[in-house]
Amino acid sequence: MGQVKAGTAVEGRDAEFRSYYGRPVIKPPVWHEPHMPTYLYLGGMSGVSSSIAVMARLTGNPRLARTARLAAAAGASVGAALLAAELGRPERFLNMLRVFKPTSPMSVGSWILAAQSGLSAAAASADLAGLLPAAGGAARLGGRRGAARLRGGLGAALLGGRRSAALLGGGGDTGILGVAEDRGFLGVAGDAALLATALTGPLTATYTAVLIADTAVPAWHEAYRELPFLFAGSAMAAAGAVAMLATPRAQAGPARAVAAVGAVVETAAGTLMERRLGMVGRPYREGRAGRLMGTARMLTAGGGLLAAVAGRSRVLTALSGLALTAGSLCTRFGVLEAGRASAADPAYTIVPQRDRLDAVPGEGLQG
Amino acid sequence: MAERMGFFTDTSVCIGCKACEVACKEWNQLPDDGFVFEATSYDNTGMLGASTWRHVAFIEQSRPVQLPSADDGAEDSVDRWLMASDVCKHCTHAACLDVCPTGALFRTEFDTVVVQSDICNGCGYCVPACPYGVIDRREGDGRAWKCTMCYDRQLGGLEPACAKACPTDSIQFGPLDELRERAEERVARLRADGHEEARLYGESPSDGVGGAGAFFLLLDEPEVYGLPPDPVVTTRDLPAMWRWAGAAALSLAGTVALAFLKDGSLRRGGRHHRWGR
Amino acid sequence: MAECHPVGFQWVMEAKARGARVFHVDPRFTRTSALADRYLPIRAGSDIVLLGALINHVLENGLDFREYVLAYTNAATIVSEDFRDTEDLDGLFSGWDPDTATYDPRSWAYASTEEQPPAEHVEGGRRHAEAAGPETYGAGGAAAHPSPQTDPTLTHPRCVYQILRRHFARYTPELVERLCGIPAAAFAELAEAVTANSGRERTTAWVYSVGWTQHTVGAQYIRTASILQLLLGNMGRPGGGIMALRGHASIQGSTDIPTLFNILPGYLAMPHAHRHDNLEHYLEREGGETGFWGNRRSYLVSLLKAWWGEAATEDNDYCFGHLPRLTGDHGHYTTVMGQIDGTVKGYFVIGENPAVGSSGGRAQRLGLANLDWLVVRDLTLVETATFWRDGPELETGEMRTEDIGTEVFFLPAASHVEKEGTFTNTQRLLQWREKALDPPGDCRSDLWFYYHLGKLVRRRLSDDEIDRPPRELTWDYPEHGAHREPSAEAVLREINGVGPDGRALSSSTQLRADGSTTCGCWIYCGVYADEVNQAARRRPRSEQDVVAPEWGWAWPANRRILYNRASADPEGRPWSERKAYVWWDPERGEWTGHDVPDCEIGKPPDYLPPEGARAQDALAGTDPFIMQSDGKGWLYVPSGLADGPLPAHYEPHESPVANILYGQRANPARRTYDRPESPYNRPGPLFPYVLTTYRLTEHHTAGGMSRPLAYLAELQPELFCEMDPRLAARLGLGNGDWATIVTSRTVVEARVLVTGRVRPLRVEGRVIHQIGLPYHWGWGGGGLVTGDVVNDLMPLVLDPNVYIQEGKAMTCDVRPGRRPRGRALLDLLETYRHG
Amino acid sequence: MSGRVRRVSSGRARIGPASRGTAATVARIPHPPGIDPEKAGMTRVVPGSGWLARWPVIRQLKGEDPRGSAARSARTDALRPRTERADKVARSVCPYCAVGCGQLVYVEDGRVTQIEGDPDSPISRGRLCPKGSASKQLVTHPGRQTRVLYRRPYGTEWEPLDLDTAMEMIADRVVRTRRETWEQTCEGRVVRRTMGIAGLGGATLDDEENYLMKKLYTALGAVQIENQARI
Repeated sequence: MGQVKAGTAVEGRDAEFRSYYGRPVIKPPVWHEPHMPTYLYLGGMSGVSSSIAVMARLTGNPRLARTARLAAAAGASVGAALLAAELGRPERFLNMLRVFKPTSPMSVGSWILAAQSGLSAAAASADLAGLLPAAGGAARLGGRRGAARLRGGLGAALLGGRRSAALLGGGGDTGILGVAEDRGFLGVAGDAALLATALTGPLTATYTAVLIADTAVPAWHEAYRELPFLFAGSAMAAAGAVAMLATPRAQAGPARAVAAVGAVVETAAGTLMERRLGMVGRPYREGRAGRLMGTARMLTAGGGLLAAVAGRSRVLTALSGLALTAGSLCTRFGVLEAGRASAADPAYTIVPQRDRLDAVPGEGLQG
Repeated sequence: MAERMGFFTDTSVCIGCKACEVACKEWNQLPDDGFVFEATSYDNTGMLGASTWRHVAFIEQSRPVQLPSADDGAEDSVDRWLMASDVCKHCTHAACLDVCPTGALFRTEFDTVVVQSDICNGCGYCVPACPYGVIDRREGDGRAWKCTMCYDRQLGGLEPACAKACPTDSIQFGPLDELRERAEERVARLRADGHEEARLYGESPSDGVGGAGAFFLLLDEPEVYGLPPDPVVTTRDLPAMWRWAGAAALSLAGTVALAFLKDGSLRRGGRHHRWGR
Repeated sequence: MAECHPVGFQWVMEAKARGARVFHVDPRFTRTSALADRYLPIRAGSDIVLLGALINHVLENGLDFREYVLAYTNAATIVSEDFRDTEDLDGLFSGWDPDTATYDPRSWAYASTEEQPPAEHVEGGRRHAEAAGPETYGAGGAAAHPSPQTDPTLTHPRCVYQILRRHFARYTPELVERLCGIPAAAFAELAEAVTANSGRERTTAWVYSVGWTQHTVGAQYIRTASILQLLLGNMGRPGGGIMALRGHASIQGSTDIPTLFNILPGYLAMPHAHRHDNLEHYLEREGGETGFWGNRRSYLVSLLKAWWGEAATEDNDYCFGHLPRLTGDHGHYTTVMGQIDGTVKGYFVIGENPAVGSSGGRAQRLGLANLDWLVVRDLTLVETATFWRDGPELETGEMRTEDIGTEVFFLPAASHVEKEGTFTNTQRLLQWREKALDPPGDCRSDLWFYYHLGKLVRRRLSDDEIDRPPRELTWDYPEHGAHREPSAEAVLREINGVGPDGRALSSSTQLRADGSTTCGCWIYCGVYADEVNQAARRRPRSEQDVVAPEWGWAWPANRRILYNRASADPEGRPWSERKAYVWWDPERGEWTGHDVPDCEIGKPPDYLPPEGARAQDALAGTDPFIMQSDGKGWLYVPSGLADGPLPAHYEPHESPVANILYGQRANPARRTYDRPESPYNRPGPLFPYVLTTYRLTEHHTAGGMSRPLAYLAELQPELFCEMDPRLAARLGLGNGDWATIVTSRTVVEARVLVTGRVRPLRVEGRVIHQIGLPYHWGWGGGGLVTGDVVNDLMPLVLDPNVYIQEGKAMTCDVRPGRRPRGRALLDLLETYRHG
Repeated sequence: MSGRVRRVSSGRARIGPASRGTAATVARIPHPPGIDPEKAGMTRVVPGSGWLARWPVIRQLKGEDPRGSAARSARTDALRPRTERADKVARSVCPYCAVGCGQLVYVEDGRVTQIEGDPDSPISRGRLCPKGSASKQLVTHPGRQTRVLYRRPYGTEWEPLDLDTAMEMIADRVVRTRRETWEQTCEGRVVRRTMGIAGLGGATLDDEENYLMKKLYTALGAVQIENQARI
């Protein structure tokens, strides 16, 4: 390709624009593959798995609850490990908890993830410990009783809002205290932890959208409305897929529902996002990112449709679960790649900004 | 808090000598950036990065030249060679600082934005957050680096190395308010001299980053110099982002709950799965 | 200036901010052009046309500063009727001898007065031409009658003013357009600005660097500018003058206290075997008796006393006979030929890198390879030290390491912070450097090296007559420190000179011819005045005025502007309040002002020299150019130049165009070497492009002090060739591609930088493409970046006055792609040399 | 708060005390005058300052700004310009071009730690070009040679050589070559010289060095003594 002259007009994506030798204005994200996209996948999967686990626990679906607990714990801890590995100085991982900065989605996310991984690990450990012969009966018993107690809190949670979230915590406490006598401490603590993940889980699954949107990367930042839904949908599809793959079909009904709805949400959010972004959304449609996103779309849609009927056979379950997993992964890789591509091409930075300035004369630069 | 200190880079007197780049590297003991011929005028640095905290851009421009004897090449002839030393903007609303999860990036008493290399864990989040593409993670080192406006020198009452070295005073350092006044006068003077294209970049507190601590006098559109024409701190939209994410999280939680509720399985054991048939 | 002297350029920017207009004339649009008000592209090698046209503009429009011109220049002087101009002889001046290719300058002299024969001291023929070259006169100027015939009306047809008018009459704006490629409108703007900005109230300054000196007419370039500045009254005045921007920290000092073959310290000529038998003979023939050079006996005797101390007596001519004699050109390039021929056996290369930095590098390396021994002292292993193991001739098979018999000593040098001493900057300002720390390892200062080498050599001397000069040499300097470093201050004090009372002298006027004073360099006398190292003065600028006389010490006598007597009118009053600098204070009966007045402080403006007066006494109170024998600024040079009394435009030795002014194409007196090591490009289509070379801000000369530095090397990592888009398109070259540049000397490759900053120029109706190459790269030298040696492309052709090579304008060919390797390179070269 | 941090209002900072005085030992000044470290927010003593108490989240909970003071590390609190630690500051001159810019050379523990412009210089006003700014690297870069090297005739490699030995060997060669190539006369005239020894000097040599060179060469009868000034 010929040299782009500095300062001269270059035929851009949608408009003529000027740039400095075609160099990007912003820096591309430094995050590596597969670490970061895999983490996005795992975090989402973990978060929704927690929700599933909570609901399964509440609704007395221990098999599904166990799968989801384990998936949540595994996703969060492996995800956290991937994040640590992603750091330039992994030995300073703990510095993530040095301050709490509401302005930093990564700071907030770190605290969320710390909570999510700790809680989900506790929930999973307790559950696994319950499998041990001595504790098994008590845990099962406690589980049923505890579930009943939790309903009050859940209702509050469904009302939405921060206040109810706080109530949930309160409800949980009482619930746990309430059952403390008739089951082992481990089980109670595990349930308490699990209950707490009802809060951290959805946050874990969605904060990552803010994480990447809160950058100067045009394809990410401009998509901040849809990305959380895209990620939420993708996370639901992923978690639903894992749950239905690892749970006997009979108990996996809600998981399939979650997966199917997730696929719908993901597809809808993705379509909406690309449409609304216009020129800035091009990276989602072009190049490697475009291929990844297209593949994700197909896999997710297919997997979602299959999820609706997957209860009928092991093969369908497997097909659906794998397709959704792959679809969710592709989405994460695709979004990452689209961000990289939009950062690398100065058109995505300059053209919208220039349009903004030109649209409002007198604003921005004087002169 | 001491007075806010800043840079005013007057590109109309920049001679492109790159003393700022070298003085910065000598003081801050930065590694070299590799030895690559870029064939982009006299710029072999490319852009600001982890090891380049001052970058001099070179832009060769042709305007209609009336040279009757040189008509065989007049249209190609460069008659304007813009040079500009870019640097971290030390934004009032600094995205890098906002998004840094560790507190490695912090705001100093001079109202500058500095990375603490003993704290930074190299998460890299600041890198794509910066709307100017300033900060970057250094390969092999793993941490994020950028201009500190020579914080250590300022603590000793010294001006930053680049400003001190600059032969033509293209880079001026001082209290930001003073610099803004000086810059306004300079622009007025240039315009009076017929340089209508002279403009300030980054000096306005009402811009997308709340005004830069390092601002510029440019002779063309910012993008010509590799600067974003209308940068906005990404965290300006953060509350909205959290709202959308919160909505998504709630929807998610609700959806999951609904998946169980609709399943009619609030009953123990839940045998009938609507989706399960 | 912005490119190579960025910090000095701050003052140009300062002036610009205060309303000065800046014009930049250069073959390329450089960083200086970018900041100038106007940029004038010029074909390399055509500057005399431009400057000559400005002179013509001044003369034809009567824009000269007449009062200044009449009082301070030789405009009114009548020239010998034997003189013939280039206008009369189609590009030659009278006195040309085609057999020896030299001028006999006798006919250039002033018209004789009755009492005195013309040009009494001038010899004729080849010897003179050599002598008129660098090995004589130093900067002392030739003798001329102190009061020649004049015509103050400037109408006499043979007065200098009228000769100038005729000489430059054909240097018109049209010629500028045709030869330089500068449009008439641009020229008109320049001419208007220069003349409008000169006179009583205003001054114009010219600044040049080696873009003017590295030509076969280099000295005449400067002469042309001098004529213009004298006509406009811009010499010796604040904001005026011609500023030589020199490229090395103490290159001025290296000329003042020369390591140059033709001069002794203080621009005293080295004695010449055929001109000087003894001291009397030397003093008689080395210039006039009038003006400050009339004191040269004091200068030389004091120097000889400084060197040979007690051994130098009146009876033995103060050891004048100890000085070796010249017989001709013993300059750098001739020395290289001596190396190739085997006459030069041992070579000291001190902080220099001729294998990369000198023209025609191949000849340099052939010379190095034929030495018995070579001593290289530098900070890094420069290419001159390593040519035997990695030189380009090894790659082409012209040399083999095992066949090279040169014994090489590499001695690491101390850096500028590891020794103390003075640099003399481009403004003649001596600044003392304090030592920060000891040098590491075996690194030593050059002072240490020569001092201890001298001691070791003296220890080996015999009682032979030939060993007398080194044996009797004063060579005792205090030593200090573990390395036994000689005291640089003691050396500086010796340079300054000591009086009969054993105290340091404070002025060169104290020097005596009777052997009672010593002085190692008379122009530096005063640098150690009052036993104080004046060069070490560091009074902050904030505590003194803009002249800053207490920062360092400028020769001579701490004067910051030379010939500043001219800043006042003949009566001693400032030409204007704005431009007041020094002036006569009638009440105090002395000169005063912002600077040290460049005249005798008590000599009133109305002083008229008595008959038969000598030295400064022979100069009138109105004569500002006190080093000239007539005290005048010379618009016309009656003697002292090898290639004519006036500048004339000659094409570079290698040029794609003919000289449309004269039948004589190039400077007839230029120095060429008719040797196989020095081939020249044949005129014609084989070498269609003009090549010029230059420096970049990011590097230093041949790169020895910049290529090994990561912070500089990364800024300009590769050799590149700047060419205009049209030429690039014609050659099928894109930005960043490789191109091969060919002259008959060698072939180099460079990355292509396609840029509109290099413009094709329409010269003589043809489009001439120029290409530019910075010359900082070499194959090694401890460099982090390497590249072909651009200086290898250059021809060995020299200015006849100063023997500086023509490195700024030559012809070349450009081919797309990388250069051939090994034997194939020589084959390609053959096709250009003979094909 | 003005006055605590030195105002640098002209765009050219007044340099600290290190720039004044000769190359003498500079007193180690913990803080420059005008800065009260406590009030300037440079050090923060947190009550009960153990590791935990210094943990920024704890400081944040105590009300410090997590984007400002609470985020500061101990290293940041201790930050000072390294030139303040210099044992010596030499006033020097840039070794590159002939403008003659003033340089201040900071030395600490026998090492050059910084070279920057001397603001007192009426020539350069403290400014330096890229080459001048790279002067420290010129002095300290790893490629600098600090040992004598010797290549014997027809040799293919460098060999180490003792400096004193090298000096003796060079002196031997000077004396021998001078004798072997001595010219008492040339073209019938007395010349008293040797054309067998030549010299070429760079133009970064000190005046004093040039002087000794010219003096010694001339006394030895060597006339082909040249310099970059010719080139």
